[in-house]
Amino acid sequence: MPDKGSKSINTDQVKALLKKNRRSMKLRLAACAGCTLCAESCFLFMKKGKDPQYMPSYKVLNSLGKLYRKNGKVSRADLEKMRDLLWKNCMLCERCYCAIGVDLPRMIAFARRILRSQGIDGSYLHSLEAQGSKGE
Amino acid sequence: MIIATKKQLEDIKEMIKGYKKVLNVGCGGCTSVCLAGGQKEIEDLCTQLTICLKGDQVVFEINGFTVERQCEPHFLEELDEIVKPYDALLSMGCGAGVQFLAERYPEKPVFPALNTLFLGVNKDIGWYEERCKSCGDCVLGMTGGICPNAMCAKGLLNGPCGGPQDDHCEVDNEVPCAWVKIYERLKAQGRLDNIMKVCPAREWQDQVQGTLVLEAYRDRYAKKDK
Amino acid sequence: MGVRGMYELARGPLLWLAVVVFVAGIAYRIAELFFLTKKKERVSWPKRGIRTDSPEERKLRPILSFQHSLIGKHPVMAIVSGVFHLCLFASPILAKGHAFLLRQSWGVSFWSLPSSLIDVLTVIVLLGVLFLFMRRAMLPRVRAVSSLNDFLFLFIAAAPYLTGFLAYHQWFEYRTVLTLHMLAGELMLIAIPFTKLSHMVFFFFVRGFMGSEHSIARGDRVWSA
Amino acid sequence: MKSESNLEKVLNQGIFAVTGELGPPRGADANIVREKAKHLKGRVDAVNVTDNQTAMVRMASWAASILLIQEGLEPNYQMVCRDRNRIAMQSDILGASALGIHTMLCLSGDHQKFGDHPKSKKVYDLDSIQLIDMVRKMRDESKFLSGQDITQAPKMFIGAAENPFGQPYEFRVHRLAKKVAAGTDFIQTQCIYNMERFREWIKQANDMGLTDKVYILAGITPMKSLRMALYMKNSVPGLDVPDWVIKRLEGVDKKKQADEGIAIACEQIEEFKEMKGVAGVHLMLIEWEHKVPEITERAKLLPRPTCQ
Repeated sequence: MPDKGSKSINTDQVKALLKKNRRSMKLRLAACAGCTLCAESCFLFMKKGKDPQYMPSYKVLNSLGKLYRKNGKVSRADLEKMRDLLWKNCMLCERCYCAIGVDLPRMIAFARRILRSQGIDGSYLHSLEAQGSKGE
Repeated sequence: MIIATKKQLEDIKEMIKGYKKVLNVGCGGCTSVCLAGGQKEIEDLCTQLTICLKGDQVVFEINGFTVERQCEPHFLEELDEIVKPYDALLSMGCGAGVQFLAERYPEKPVFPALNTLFLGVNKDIGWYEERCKSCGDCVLGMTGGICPNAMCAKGLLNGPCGGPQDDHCEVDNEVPCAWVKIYERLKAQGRLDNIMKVCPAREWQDQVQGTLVLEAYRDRYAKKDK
Repeated sequence: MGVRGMYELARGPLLWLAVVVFVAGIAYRIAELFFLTKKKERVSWPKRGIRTDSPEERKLRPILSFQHSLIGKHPVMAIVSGVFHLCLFASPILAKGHAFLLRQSWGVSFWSLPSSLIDVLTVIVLLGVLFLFMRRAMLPRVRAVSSLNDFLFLFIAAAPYLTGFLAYHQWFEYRTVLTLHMLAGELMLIAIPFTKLSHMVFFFFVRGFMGSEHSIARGDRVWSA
Repeated sequence: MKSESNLEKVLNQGIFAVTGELGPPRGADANIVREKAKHLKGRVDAVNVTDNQTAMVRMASWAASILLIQEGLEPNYQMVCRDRNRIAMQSDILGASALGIHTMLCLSGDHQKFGDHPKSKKVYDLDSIQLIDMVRKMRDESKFLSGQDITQAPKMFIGAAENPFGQPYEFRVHRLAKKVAAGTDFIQTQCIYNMERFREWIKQANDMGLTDKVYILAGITPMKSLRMALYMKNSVPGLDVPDWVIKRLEGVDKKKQADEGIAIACEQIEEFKEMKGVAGVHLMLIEWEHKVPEITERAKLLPRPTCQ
């Protein structure tokens, strides 16, 4: 069970999860040519002034990509940065287009799963809404 | 997820005929996921309508804008400024989204571009199936996780009618009989007792508009009334 | 070891190594993709639910398909990228020099294009690389997802073409340039299966075999992991 | 006695009962009902009056039932769950009882998709078992489904249908048990052709003690022709027509097929008369009512008793 209160990251647990889908995820990460053609398929990218932080590939490379690059050795601060990318910047509507065929939503969903294992999830968005923030 | 599908283009044209400037509002929620009302479909419909309605003599402008979800007020706030110059709105959200838009902009005619079909699952890409009637009184625990209300053509609660043919529904031989499935699943789980007793008439919960205020929030809204 | 020694090495064992690694690497990637995916269970489509478009909608379909396509969405990028990738494949395969070497070594004859045409293709590749480089360096959104590696791979992709161009025009010392050309080509062959350049395999496999909203072909496979 | 039903009296006296069936017309002509009734009069103990069968609009079954009463027949008023919610059902039951209808049959009903208004809104507020339960409650407890009191309870002899050939087979007898538990007094079965399967089902019902609590009338529909047999075999949901029936009809001249169909039916009736757990037969001769005299005669079901 994820322990929400604890500050430390269970690296072994993260590593074990990363290992689970290592081959297919790394293959996808490797295939990404960084062409950014996926950007326009994300409606959030389009309505947030084409901010690169909303690009599907950006979200994936800086969450799941980073987790693999660092082989799970990440700090809570790292994960919290990813949290914004994975929950605030993505509705997981699964409509992103990749010219090469990388299925980005699956990768985002997998990254979310890893974060959840460390007690980090999208529930913070509700408190943002309750405070009157528009999630900007 | 709510499953919807686009109305026939002719019907949409008929609805918005005569309006010069139309805003086509997409939804990033369910209708995006079921490939009916996301950004891509918004673009498609704008293109189709522009080709069909715009003529040499006819002024017609349509623009698209996709919000996160049409069923939440704070996602619609963004539209308040945007909608101002438009004569009419077209919504590619589900029925709830259309109504919430119309409620927020009562002076603007709002038209549905989709038909909302059901609460269902994504069987495969582009293939959806109904699973839930949102009856408000779930019996899935008794029926082995198969809804007799949604999956049985007659919504029977006490076992199959006389008609299953080769384990399929008498109404449509492509549809498996819900009660045959319920029986088989409960049998496999050793829980057939569930359906051996007479299930009494249901107290339907869906005759009036559904409203839900959570216990924890009750005081909040009670105060507002005073 | 002098230039001559390097040349012999590049011409002989290294070429073999590169070709073997390339072929084996590609085969490995394809095998891996088959391993990581599985054939979808065949299910008959339920007739009852099919939504049919009206004739008018059907008539407009080509326009929408165009709009959805890369060329409709990003015309410049699509054309540049398309032409670039085409030349990238065509020029080495159809170069006269390569055909000559092939015949000399293995006695296999292969089609080739006039050298002057190959020269043009090579220039297009180099211009394409330049375009991609500028894009990566200048556009904020591309920079946002670029690392040093991305520039390095651009260089790896450009090197064989640049050296080939120099060799063909016999600028600089021919044998040195030719040796560099062969080494660069070998490096690229080795790099393709194991780096970002593996998108070559991925693209064809996934857009062709995998079922998704964006599949080009029917797509009757799904990821199993 | 639970009701003033003639059928109940016949069954209570242990007489092998015979019921017939009559489909109301697709029009307001009472004479059609009266004409059909003539064939049935004196030959059956009660006549099922179908309720918009196959979801085709027809004269209301209670109205046709009243016409039968006027003709001196006992109607078995059918009610389906497809078209009415519990309010309409209860009010119809009160009305039927007030007009002298004493026997009713509770059914789910054919889906509206089969009928002439396939896109009408379906009701199915209750299912057939819940309907049985409701009628029993109205009769025995003098209460509406809501629990409120009825000033005068409708005294109905409650019937239900069961299909021994429906799937899943093993559940069928349990579904019968549910209907018995809900309060049904008699059961009319789906048309029987597969005798083997029926024997098995009735044995299960006997073993479970159900036949002590409920009268079972075996459903009979003689084949008019080979074509009808093939249609019933291939196209009618929930029917089980074994090959021997087809073979026997194939074996005779086309003109003799109807005769052969009736012969088969008579053989079946002979067996049912001896079969433990079977209290009578239900003859379903839709649009073939004029053959009732012949069949009842040939099957030695006449004369019918007059019970007081």
